[in-house]
Amino acid sequence: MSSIQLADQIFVLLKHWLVGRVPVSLQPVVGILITVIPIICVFPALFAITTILERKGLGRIQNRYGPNRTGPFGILQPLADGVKALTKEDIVPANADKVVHFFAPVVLVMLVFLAYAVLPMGRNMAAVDLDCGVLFFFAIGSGTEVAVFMAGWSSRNKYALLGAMRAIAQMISYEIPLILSAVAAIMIAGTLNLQQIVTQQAGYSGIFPHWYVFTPWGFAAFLLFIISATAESNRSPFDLPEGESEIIAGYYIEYSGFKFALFFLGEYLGMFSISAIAITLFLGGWAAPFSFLTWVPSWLWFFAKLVTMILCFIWVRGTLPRLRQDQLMNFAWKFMLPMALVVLTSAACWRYTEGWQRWAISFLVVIIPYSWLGHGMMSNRKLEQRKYRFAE
Amino acid sequence: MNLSFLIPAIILLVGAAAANMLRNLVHCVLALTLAFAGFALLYFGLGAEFLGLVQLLVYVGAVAILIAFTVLLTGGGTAGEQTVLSPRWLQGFLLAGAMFLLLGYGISKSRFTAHAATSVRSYPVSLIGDALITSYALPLEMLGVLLTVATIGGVVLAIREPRQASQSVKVDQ
Amino acid sequence: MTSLTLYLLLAALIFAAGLALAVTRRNAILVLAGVELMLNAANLNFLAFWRFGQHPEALIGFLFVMFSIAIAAAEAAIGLALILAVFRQSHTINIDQIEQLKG
Amino acid sequence: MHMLENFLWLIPVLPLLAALLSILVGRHRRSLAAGLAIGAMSISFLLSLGTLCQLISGSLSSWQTTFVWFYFGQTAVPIGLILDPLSAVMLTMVTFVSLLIFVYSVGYMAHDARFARFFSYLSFFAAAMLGVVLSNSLLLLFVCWELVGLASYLLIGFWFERPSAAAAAKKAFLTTRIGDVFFFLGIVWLYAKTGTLLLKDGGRGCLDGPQLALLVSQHTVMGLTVAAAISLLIFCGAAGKSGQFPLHVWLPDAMEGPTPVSALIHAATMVAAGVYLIARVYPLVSVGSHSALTVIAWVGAFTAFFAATIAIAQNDIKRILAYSTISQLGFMMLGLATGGVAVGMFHLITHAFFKALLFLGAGSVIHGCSEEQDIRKMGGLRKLMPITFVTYTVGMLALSGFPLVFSGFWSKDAILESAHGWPLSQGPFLMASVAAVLTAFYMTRQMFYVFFGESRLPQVHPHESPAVMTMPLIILAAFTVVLGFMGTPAWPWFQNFIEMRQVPAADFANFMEPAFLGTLLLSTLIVAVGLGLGWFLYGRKAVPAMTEPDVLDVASPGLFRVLAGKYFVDEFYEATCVRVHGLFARFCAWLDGHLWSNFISMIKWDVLSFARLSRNFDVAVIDGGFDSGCETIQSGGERTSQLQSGQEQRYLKWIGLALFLLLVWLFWGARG
Repeated sequence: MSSIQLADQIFVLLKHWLVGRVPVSLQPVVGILITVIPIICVFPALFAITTILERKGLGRIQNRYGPNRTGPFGILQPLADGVKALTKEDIVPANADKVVHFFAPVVLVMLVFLAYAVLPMGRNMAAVDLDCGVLFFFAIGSGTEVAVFMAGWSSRNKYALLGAMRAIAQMISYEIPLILSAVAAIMIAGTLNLQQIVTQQAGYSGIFPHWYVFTPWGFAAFLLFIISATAESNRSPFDLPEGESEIIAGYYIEYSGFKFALFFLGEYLGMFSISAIAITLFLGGWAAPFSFLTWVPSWLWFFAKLVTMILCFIWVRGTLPRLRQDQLMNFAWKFMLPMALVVLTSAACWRYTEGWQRWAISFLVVIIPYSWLGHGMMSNRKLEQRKYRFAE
Repeated sequence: MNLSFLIPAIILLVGAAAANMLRNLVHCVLALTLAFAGFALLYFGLGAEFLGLVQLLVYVGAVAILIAFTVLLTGGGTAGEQTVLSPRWLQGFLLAGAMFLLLGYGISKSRFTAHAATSVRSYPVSLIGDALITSYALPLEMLGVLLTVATIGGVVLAIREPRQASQSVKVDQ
Repeated sequence: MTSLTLYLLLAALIFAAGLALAVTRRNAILVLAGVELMLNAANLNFLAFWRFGQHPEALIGFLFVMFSIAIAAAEAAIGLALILAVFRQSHTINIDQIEQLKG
Repeated sequence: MHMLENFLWLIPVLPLLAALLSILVGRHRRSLAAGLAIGAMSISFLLSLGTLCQLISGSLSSWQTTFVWFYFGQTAVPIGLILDPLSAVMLTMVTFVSLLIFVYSVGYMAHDARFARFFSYLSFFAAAMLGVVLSNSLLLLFVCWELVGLASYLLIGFWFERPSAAAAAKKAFLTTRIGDVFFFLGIVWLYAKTGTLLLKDGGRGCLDGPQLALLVSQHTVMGLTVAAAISLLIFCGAAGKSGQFPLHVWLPDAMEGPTPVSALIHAATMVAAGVYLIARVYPLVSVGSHSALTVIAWVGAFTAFFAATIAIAQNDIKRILAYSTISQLGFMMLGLATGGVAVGMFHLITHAFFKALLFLGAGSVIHGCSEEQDIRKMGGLRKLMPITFVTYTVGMLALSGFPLVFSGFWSKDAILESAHGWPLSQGPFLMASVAAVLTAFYMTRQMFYVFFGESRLPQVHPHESPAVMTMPLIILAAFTVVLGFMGTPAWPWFQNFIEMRQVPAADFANFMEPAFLGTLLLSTLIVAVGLGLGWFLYGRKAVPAMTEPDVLDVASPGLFRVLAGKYFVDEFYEATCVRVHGLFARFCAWLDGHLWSNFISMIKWDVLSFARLSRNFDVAVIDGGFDSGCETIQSGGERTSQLQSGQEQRYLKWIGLALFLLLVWLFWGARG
């Protein structure tokens, strides 16, 4: 095997080697463990890194430093947070529903980790190669709402319940555009199996890869996907449920200590998994961005794209203001849903036309409704200089 | 009695029993969600993974949350049920028991020419896609229409009457 | 005890549980839940017969359950919306008190 | 001149027209009404006189015309007019006497309120009488006959406010109707046998030869020939109208009418109609061996004798004359039966004149004595009413048959002679002669009561009637004298004229003929006896006062009371027919009241009970059943509605149970 393939398949080979050393009766179990344990280790580590990256990034965006006391440049800040979370007293409200209160974070984290089973992190480095991988991911994703509900309701706190309700409403509303934009990619790829979707995008024309994002409908679908992804994981512009300024901390207000940390972990892991799906559907999964860079190992590309996506999230969080609940809902049902349908039609046009008409038609099919919808949305808003109101 | 049947069955039974027994409404709903998840696992066991996922997506994801929301909206969250053991309960269980015994008797007596589940391997999703688009196209379209109508109906029913407010206003003038 | 009868027995049991839930509970929502349970038990039966029937590849049972789930979802949505409307109108969902529709 | 026959129909129509016009004219145009009536009558008189002259001059023997009155189905009903010596004589007599009476009644009725109506009735009566005289068909004759009856009813009951007048009118009408019914039966029988009602129709008429032969050949009940039977029936009609024995009761009561009416109807014309009828159908009556004439003769004779005896005991001036009329009609019937048409007709004509004279005289007496009719209250009027006295005595002498000078003597003598010569029996001759004696007697009695002796009128001063009344009296008196000479045995012109034979030259030698001489002497003897008897009883002493009984009453009270009571014929009728009729009426009333009412009430009861039955059935069965049916349905509905309690869980339980049972049935039922 060439050195490139070796580098590419290093983890797979490692696993086979380890499984080989185990007695046959245990081999299936050991095989499963070997695939599960790295996932459980790698992504929480990535979580730790993103917390520091996020705080430093936000600081830099807000023209300040960010945490730099713990270790050089604040690198040990996650460690500090971890210790804080573990050592803090785990307070449970008096009349909270003990059982449900305890199980809420457990269910959440379990579901989120479960979502990682289908993600193709590298060439044949997916934990489970399901025939309907995408559907699996979305099914598990929709499970998280139950966990959020359990958390919100069990803490018997008005704000917690309100936050949970808002979060669930938002997640359900954005689930539809999310799935529909994914459906566009699946329709073109022709399969629900993530590995095959990646292989569909493997080809290069010239130096440019055949990623779906570079197609008119693909780019629109990617944007829709990313926007609904941020909403789905309650981040940045859509982080109303746990908006500190309005309702303190949303549904995990009554959690403290380790359970609080779990919620955080769950949230970030959700972000990572949804951006991973975005990568596989639109950014060619573990494929190299340029034809001459294929020598770099596939998993490396996967993680590179993942980090860039995370940086974008942080960047978006730093810049965009928070949306009001009704604006949020309107945006979902009155803009995202129609646009998703439009993207579907343009993908259909793309699928059944050839050559240059393909590009022209799908481009027009996307742009015209977009401008019309956009114009429609904006017409009834009077855009004028922002007026500042100061308390007298 | 392979494992893939036993675990989901247990989850299912626990969920169903809890739904019947628990007094607190939300607990019942959560038990119900568990039961739906149990069904999904059973479907995986039966090799219909696509349906399992659909079950998860539809029931666990949407219906459970819907039921939870309705419970909260109708103030069920706090009020506890009265004591479970009441003549109504007894009648219900007698009926259910009789029904189960009868069905059980029927099932056990009937002889199925069961084909050994040759390969539990699930069928490729594309096969399902083909079947849906070709021979079951009409049901699919009708399903689409049904779901649209259901959505609109749900909205009409549940919407808080802004119109009424406006109507009352009109009346007052 | 072939696994088919196991599945059928389990479905029957769950059906009975659903029936009990629907009949005993005083809250309208749980009655609906009971109905959902019964529906799912029926779906399980379909799938069991599909899997252990002669022609699993024909996907008849499979698709039947597919449509059944979709319809059940629509039914649940509408049912709950109705319950909400009833609650808003008569401020109670205790099924014994909602009896205007009588002879 | 000979054109007159074309205007024959004008004679009856003119008075009829006058009658109608005077009614329309109205009550207040009195002179116009009288003028109309008299004018019309005078024209008819002139016309009839013209026809008489035509007949006398021989240019026309007899003439008839027929025209169709109406059709029923295909059969036509022909009627016709006839002009022959018989009808011509009657025409002139009727028109002349009516004319005189019209003039007389202008004076007599001057004070009456309904003057115009009186004259219209009179002219209507005249028209009807002329219709009877002229008609050639029995049907037309019968129609006019009825109109005459109606006119007599109207005139008798002219003062209808007096109950007695109204009753008399009804009585007259009813008794004549009884006769008319038999008359009608005869007509119908005749029509049935001969097929036609025309009298003389050139051989086909019922009086012509072949038909008569047919009628005689057939026999009916009691051996009578059909002709005899029919003629007897016709005689009954004549008897009714002419007041013969059984049906004479109405004539005396008819005196209730005004005197001109009595004069016209009950002296001259109407009563003569019966005799004229028999004369008209004489061929039918006289055909065959023992024909109807024997019956007529006996009835006539008996009536003459019967009426004469009653007249003796009457105290009312008009009733005496009425009974005398009845007896004279009896004489006419006897004359017809024994001597043929000419004898009867001659007495009829002469009687018409002197009886009209007597009635008008009585009228002027009554008019003078201010409506007093009882002769016992009169007396001594010869000085106060000289003209009336003279004319009245002329009439009296003519009636009683004073020889040679007066017409009554010649006509009555002819009858006595023919009665004497009647082969069958001398009975009628004897009765007739006794009646003649009585006639003379009661007339002289009346003369002495009314005109001689002292006036018994207490405070009334009678005065002579005005000229308009006395002038007709004088004319009539003249005619009663003159008419006698046209029928004497010496120069029997009238008899030949009636039988249309050539009139021989006058020959006074006939008087000496043994046959004639005997009866002439006999009748003069009769008159002398009657007058003497009357003078002897009433002439010598002053007539007794109002209160004393009559001389005859003194002589034989029983007989006198019987005669005064008119042989109680009215009472007899009252007792028999009227009572029977009353009984029959009451029986019918009883029948209707009890039998029918019970029957009807029975029916009513049935219907009611049936109605009640059906109502009960309806209520009990149908309503009951229906209601109970609804009841069960409703209660069943109520019970089942409980099932729908609105509680879903209960429904679920029921459904579960049903499912359970179904499954049970499925598993065990099917195979069990």
